[in-house]
Amino acid sequence: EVRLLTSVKPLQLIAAAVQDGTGSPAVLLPPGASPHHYALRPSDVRALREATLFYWIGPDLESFLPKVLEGRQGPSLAVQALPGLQLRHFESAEDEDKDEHDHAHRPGSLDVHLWLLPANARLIAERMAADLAAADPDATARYQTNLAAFRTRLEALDRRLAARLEKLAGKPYFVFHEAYDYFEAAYGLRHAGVFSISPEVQPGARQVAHMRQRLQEAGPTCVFSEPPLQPRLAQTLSAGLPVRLAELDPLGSGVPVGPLGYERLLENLAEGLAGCLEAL
Amino acid sequence: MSDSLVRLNGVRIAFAGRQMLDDVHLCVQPGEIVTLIGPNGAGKTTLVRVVLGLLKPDAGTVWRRPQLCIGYMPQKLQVNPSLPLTVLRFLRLVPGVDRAAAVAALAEVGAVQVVDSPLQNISGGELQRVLLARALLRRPELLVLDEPVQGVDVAGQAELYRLITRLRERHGCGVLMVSHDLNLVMSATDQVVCLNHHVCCSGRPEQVSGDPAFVALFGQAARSLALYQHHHDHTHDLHGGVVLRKSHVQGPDCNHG
Amino acid sequence: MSDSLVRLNGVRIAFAGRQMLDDVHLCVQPGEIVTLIGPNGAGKTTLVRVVLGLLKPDAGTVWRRPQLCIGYMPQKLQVNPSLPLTVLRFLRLVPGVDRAAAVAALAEVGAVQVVDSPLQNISGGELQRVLLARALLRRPELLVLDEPVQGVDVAGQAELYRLITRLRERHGCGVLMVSHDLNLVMSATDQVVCLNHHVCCSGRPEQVSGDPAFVALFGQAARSLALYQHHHDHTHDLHGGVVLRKSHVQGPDCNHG
Amino acid sequence: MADFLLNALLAGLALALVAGPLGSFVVWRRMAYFGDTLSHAALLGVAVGLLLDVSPTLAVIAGCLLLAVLLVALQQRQALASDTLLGILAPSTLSLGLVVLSFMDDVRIDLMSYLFGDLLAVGPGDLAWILGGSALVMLLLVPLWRPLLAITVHEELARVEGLPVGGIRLALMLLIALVIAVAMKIVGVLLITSLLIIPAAAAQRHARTPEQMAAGASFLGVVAVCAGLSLSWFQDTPAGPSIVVCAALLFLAGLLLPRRAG
Amino acid sequence: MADFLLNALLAGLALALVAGPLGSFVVWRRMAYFGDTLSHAALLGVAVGLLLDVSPTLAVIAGCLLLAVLLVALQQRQALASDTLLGILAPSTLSLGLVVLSFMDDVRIDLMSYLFGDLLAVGPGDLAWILGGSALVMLLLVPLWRPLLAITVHEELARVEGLPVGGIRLALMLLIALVIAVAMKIVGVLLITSLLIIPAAAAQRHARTPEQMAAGASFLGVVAVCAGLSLSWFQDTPAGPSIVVCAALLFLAGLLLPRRAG
Ligand SMILES: Nc1ncnc2c1ncn2[C@@H]1O[C@H](COP(=O)(O)OP(=O)(O)OP(=O)(O)O)[C@@H](O)[C@H]1O
Ligand SMILES: Nc1ncnc2c1ncn2[C@@H]1O[C@H](COP(=O)(O)OP(=O)(O)OP(=O)(O)O)[C@@H](O)[C@H]1O
Ligand SMILES: [Mg+2]
Ligand SMILES: [Mg+2]
Ligand SMILES: [Zn+2]
Repeated sequence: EVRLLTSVKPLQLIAAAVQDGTGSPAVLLPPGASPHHYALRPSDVRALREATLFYWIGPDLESFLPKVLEGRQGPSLAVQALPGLQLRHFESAEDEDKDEHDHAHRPGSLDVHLWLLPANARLIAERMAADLAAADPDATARYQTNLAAFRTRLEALDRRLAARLEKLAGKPYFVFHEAYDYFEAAYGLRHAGVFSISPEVQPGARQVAHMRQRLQEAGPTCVFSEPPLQPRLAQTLSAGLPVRLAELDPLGSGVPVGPLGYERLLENLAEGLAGCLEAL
Repeated sequence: MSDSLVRLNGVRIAFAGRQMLDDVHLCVQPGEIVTLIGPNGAGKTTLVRVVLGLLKPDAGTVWRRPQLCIGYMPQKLQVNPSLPLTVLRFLRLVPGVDRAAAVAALAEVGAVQVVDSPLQNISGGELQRVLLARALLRRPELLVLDEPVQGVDVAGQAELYRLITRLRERHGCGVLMVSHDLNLVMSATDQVVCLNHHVCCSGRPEQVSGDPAFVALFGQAARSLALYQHHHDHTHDLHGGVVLRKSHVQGPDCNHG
Repeated sequence: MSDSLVRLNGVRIAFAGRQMLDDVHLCVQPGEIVTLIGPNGAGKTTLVRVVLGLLKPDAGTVWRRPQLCIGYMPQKLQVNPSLPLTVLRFLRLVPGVDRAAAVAALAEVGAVQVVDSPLQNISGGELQRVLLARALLRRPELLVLDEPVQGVDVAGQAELYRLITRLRERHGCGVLMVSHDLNLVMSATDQVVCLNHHVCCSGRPEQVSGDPAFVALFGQAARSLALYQHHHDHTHDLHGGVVLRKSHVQGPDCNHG
Repeated sequence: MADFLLNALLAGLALALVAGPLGSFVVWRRMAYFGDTLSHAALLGVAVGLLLDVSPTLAVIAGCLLLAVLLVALQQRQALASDTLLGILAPSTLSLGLVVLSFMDDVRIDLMSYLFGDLLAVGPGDLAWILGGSALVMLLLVPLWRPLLAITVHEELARVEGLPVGGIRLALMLLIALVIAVAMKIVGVLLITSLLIIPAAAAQRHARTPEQMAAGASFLGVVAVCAGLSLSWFQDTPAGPSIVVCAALLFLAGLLLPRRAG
Repeated sequence: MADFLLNALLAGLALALVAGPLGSFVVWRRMAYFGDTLSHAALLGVAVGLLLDVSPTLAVIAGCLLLAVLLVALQQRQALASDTLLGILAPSTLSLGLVVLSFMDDVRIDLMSYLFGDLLAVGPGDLAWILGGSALVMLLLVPLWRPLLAITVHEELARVEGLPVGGIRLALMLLIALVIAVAMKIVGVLLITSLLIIPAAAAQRHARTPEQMAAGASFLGVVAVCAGLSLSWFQDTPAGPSIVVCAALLFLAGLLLPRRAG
C-alpha cells in the first residue's frame, strides 16, 4: 500500500477515488481546524515524514507547511503549481462592479478554493494516479481504472450539475465568504454579494449598507454561510427580510471518505444552492 | 480589661527565622496615649501592624474591641501613582467628609495650602500632615500613628504633638504612637513602651526614663531625660540583642503572664 | 568659581503656576558642608533635584563640574517591589564593591545586621542607613543627602551626622544636605542656606541663626540656637509667603547678583 | 441612517459610557492585559464546554468568571504584579484549551467566531443585552465606587479602616469580567479592551480626581465611537478597528496638549 | 529520537536559557503584555509591508523594533505605567493594520500566517538562527547586566549616578523585541511569551537576588521544555502548548512550596 497524505479534506477525497481498493489516503488537518491556529502534534510531523506521497494546495492556504516540509525526504506537491490548472485571482472591488477590462494591474491574491472546479479535480487525480503508479508499479492498472472511472463519473456529475444549476442562473444569492468562485464559474452562477471578503477583514459600514440595500432589492433570496462560522452579520442584516439562511460546505467536512466522496462534496454544494434557491 | 480598646497577649512573630517580636504584651485604654520607642529595626512597625490586624502573629492573642474605628497613619505610604487624586479628594474618601471639614482638618495640621495639590506631588512633610488629617477625620476611637512627625519641620513637630494631646482630650480616643523624639514624647505620653524585639520596660514616662533598660538602649541621648538611674537588669549589644535578661518592669495598665 | 563642585545661578521653577523656587543661588565647594533648612514645602527637595539634574529649572543656570561623581540619598525611595534584592546585592550594584566593602560601609552606618535581608523588608530607619551606605560606597566628590536621618533612632542620628562630618575630612568631598534637625545641623555645617521658596538667608551657622529671617521662619524652636537677634528685614506668613522683603544676607562663598 | 448603523452607534455609546469608570480601574490597577487574558480563558471555556457538552456561550462566561476568581485568589497569595499574573494566566489558559482540543478528534468549531464579534452585526437582541447590562453595571458601580476607590488608593489603609478588601476586589473583577465576556461575543475583544483602556489613559493626563478621569474617559470613548463610525461610513473601513484608531488618535492629541495645571 | 524532536528540543532549550534573564526584566519592568503587543505591531508591519511591497519577514522585524522605540519614547513623556502603554499600543497597532488592509481590496491573505511558527516545524536553518541569536543576546547581556539592574532598581538613582538611562532602556527593549520577533516566526508568539514570563515569575518567589531569579528562570524554562516535549511525544499533544502547560504547572508547584527563608 502506498501511504498517501493530503493536507486538507478535498484533496483526500480526490485521492480516495484514485486509490480505491489499494489503500486509503490520510489527511493532516482535521476538518474545521484553521490552518493558522493549528498547533502541530508529533504524530502530525511523523505522518508527514512517513507518507510516500504528499499533496497540499500551496503556501497561500497552508502557510505553516513549507517549513515542516523542509524536513520531508519524499516527494510532495503543491497542487496550485500543477501545469494546466485553472487558477483564479481575486480582483479589487471596483473592478468587480465594472465590466471586464484588460487586467493590466497587479493580480490580486490567489483564490485557493481551486478544488471546486471539476476540471481541476480531474487534473489533480491524473497527477495522483501517475505518482501512485510510479511508487507502486504493481498496481498501475488499478490506478488507471480508478482514474478512468473517476473521469467518467465526473463527466456525468458535471452534466447533472450543469442541468440542475442552469435553472438557478440569475437568482440572487449571497455568500458569507468568497469561497465558491470556481464552482460558480463552472456552472454559470454568480453571487450577488459577499459579506466579508476574508475572516480577518471585516467589512466597512458603507459596504454593509450596500449589502443591506442589495438584500432589500433582491427580494426573496438566500444567504449561505460555511458550517463552522457563525454568520452573525448575515443574521443581523437579513432580519425582517424574506431571506433564507443556509449552509454551504466547500471543504466537504461532513462527507465520508471514500471513492465517491469528492462527487458528494460537489453534489452537496449544488444541493445546498438549489435546495434553498428553488424554494424561494 | 473589658474597657480597653486593644489588647495583645504574648505575641510572638518571626521573619525568616529571626525572632522579631518575643512575648509582647500591650494594651491601650480609651483616652490614653501609649508611645512605642526603640531603636531602628526593633519591631515597632511590626508590632503596630499586628495591632491593626495586618499581620498575624505566630503565637499569642490579639483582641480588638468589636467595631473599633481606627485611624491609621503608616510610616511610609506610596499612593498608587496612576490615580489622579488631589489632597481634598483623598480626604473626602472618608465617608461623610465635605470640603469644609477637610479644610478644617488640614488647617489643624498646618497643611491647608496643599488642599488642591495632587497627592503624589506634595512634599514629604506635607504628606505626613495630610495623613494625620485623614486619620483625624475618621473620628477614631483608636489612633495609630507610626512616626507621625517624621520629616515634619521643627515648628510643626511640636505643634503636631500638641494636637495629638488635644485630640485625646477632645474626643477621648486612645492613641498608639511610634516615635523617636524622646524629648517631645516624654512630655505628652501616659505610657511608654520601650521595645527591642521584647518589651524592655514600660510604664509612665518618669518610670521608664529611669529604667536601666531604657538607659542601656538609648544611652547618651536619653541621659538628659532620665530622672534617675537604677542598677541594670540587662544590657543590650549595639543592635539590641539582649545580652543578659532578668525581670522587666511592667506597665501599670496591663496585667499579663 | 572654577574649583566649586556645583553652582546654581538665579534658578527659578514653578509648578502649576505656583512659584516654587525664586532666584536661588547656591554653590558647593569641595570639603564644604552646605545644609538646606526650611519649612515643609519650602522647595528644598525641589532644589536638590535641580542640583542633581533631575529637574530642569524654568530659568537660571545650573553648572556641575564635568564628570562629577555624586552620591545621592533621596528623601523617599520606593524600590521596585518585584525585584528580589538583598541589601548586600543592592550595595554591590555600585561598581567595584565586594562583600567586605559593603559590610564595612554598613558597619559605619550601623546597619550591618540587615546585610542579607531583602531590601524591601527592612525597617524605615534601616533603609535610611543603607541608602547612606550606598551613597558613601561610590566615594563621591559630592554627597547629596535629603533628610538623611529621617526615621533614624536617637542614637543613630548623632552618629550619622558625626559620620558625615568625618567623611568630609577623610575624603574631602562636598556635602549638600537637607535637614530639619537644627540643633544637630548647626554644629556640623560650614554653610547654612535657609530656604523658603527664595533664599531667606545664608551663611555660617552663627551668622544665620542670628538672622531675622531665620528667627521669623523657625520661631520658638530656633530661639534656643540663636545667639543674638536683629531687626527683622522681612516677615513670613504661616506657610512662608514673603510678606515684606528687603535685602538678604548672602553666604560668603557665592557671589551672585 | 441605516438601522444597523444606529444599532452599532447605540451599542458603542453604551459600552463607551460604562467603559469609562471600569476602564479607569483597569488602568489604576494595572490590568490592561485583562481583556486579552479573558479571551484566552474563554477559549479554554469553549474547549471544556465541548467536552462536557455545555452551551458555548455559557462556557465562555463561566471561563471568564472563573479566571477572575483565580486572579483574585492569586493576587492574595502572591507578591507578583497583576500584569505578571495575567501574563501567566493568558498563555496558560489558551494552551490548556489547545491541549484539551487536541484530545478531541472530530471537533469542528470556529474558535475565533466565539471571540470576535462585529459591531456592525449588532442586532436588536444584542442591543438589548448591551443596554440592559450597561445600565445594570452603572447601577452596581454607584454603591461600590467609594470602597473601590479606597482600596485602589491604598489597600492596607482600606483594610485597617474596616473595608472587606477581598470582597470588593472580587466584585470589581467579576464586574469587569462580565462586561468583557458579554461584549466580547457581541462587539469583539479588540473593541472592548480598547474602549476600556485607551480613553481612560487619555483622560488620566488631564484629570485631577478619579471622578474627572472616569467621566473624561466616558466622554472620550463616546467621541471615539462617533468618530470611528463616521470614518467607517465615509471611508468604508471596518467599524471596530476604526473606533480603536480614533481612540488612539485622541490619546495622541491629548499628549500634545499641555498637561492641565495641577 | 526523531530529528524534528531534536531540533525542537535544542531550539526550546536555547530559548528557555535566554528567556530566563530577559524574562526577569519583563517581569520586573511590568511588560508582560509586550509579546502580544509585538505580535499585533508585527501585523501592522505586514499590512504596511504589503502596501509598500516589502518582504513580510523584514516588515515584521521592522514593526517590532519600531514599536519598541515608540514605547520607550512614550515612557519618557508619560506618567502611565508600562502595561497601560502596551494596552494602548496593542489594539491600536492591530486596528491600524486592519484598517490599512481594508484599503487593499485585492489582498485576501491569511495575515496570521506571517506571525505564527510552530516548534515542531523548526528546521536546521531556523535552529542555526535561534542558537546563534541566543548566544549573541547572552553575550550582549553580560556588559549590560549591571546598568540594566541599576535602572530597574531605581531609575532616578541610576540617572544621578551618571548612567544613560534612556539608552540602556532602549537597548533592553530592542533586545527583547528582537528575540520575540525572531522567535515568534519560528516557534510562535504563544510559546515565546510564556517562556519569558512564566519561569521568571515562578523563580521570583524563591530567589533572593536578581541573578538567582534569572538563573532560576532559565532552569525552570529548561525543565518546562523537556517536560512539555515529553508530554507532547508520549501523549501526542501539540508541542508548544504542552510546554506552556508544563511551565504553568511548575509555577503552581512553586506556589505550594514554602517561600525560601528570607
Ligand atoms: N515582611 C518582612 N519579612 C522579613 N523581615 C521583615 C519583614 N518586615 C520587617 N522585617 C524585619 O523586621 C525588623 C523590624 O522591622 P520594623 O519595621 O518593625 O522596625 P521598626 O522598629 O519599625 O524600625 P524603624 O524605627 O526603623 O521604623 C527589621 O529588621 C526588618 O528587616
Ligand atoms: N512635580 C510637582 N508638581 C507639582 N507640585 C510639586 C511637584 N513637586 C513638588 N511640588 C510642590 O512643591 C512644593 C515644594 O516641594 P518640596 O518637596 O521641594 O518641599 P520640601 O522643602 O522638600 O519639603 P519637606 O520638608 O516636606 O520635604 C510642595 O508644596 C509640593 O506640593
Ligand atoms: Mg518603623
Ligand atoms: Mg523634601
Ligand atoms: Zn475559504
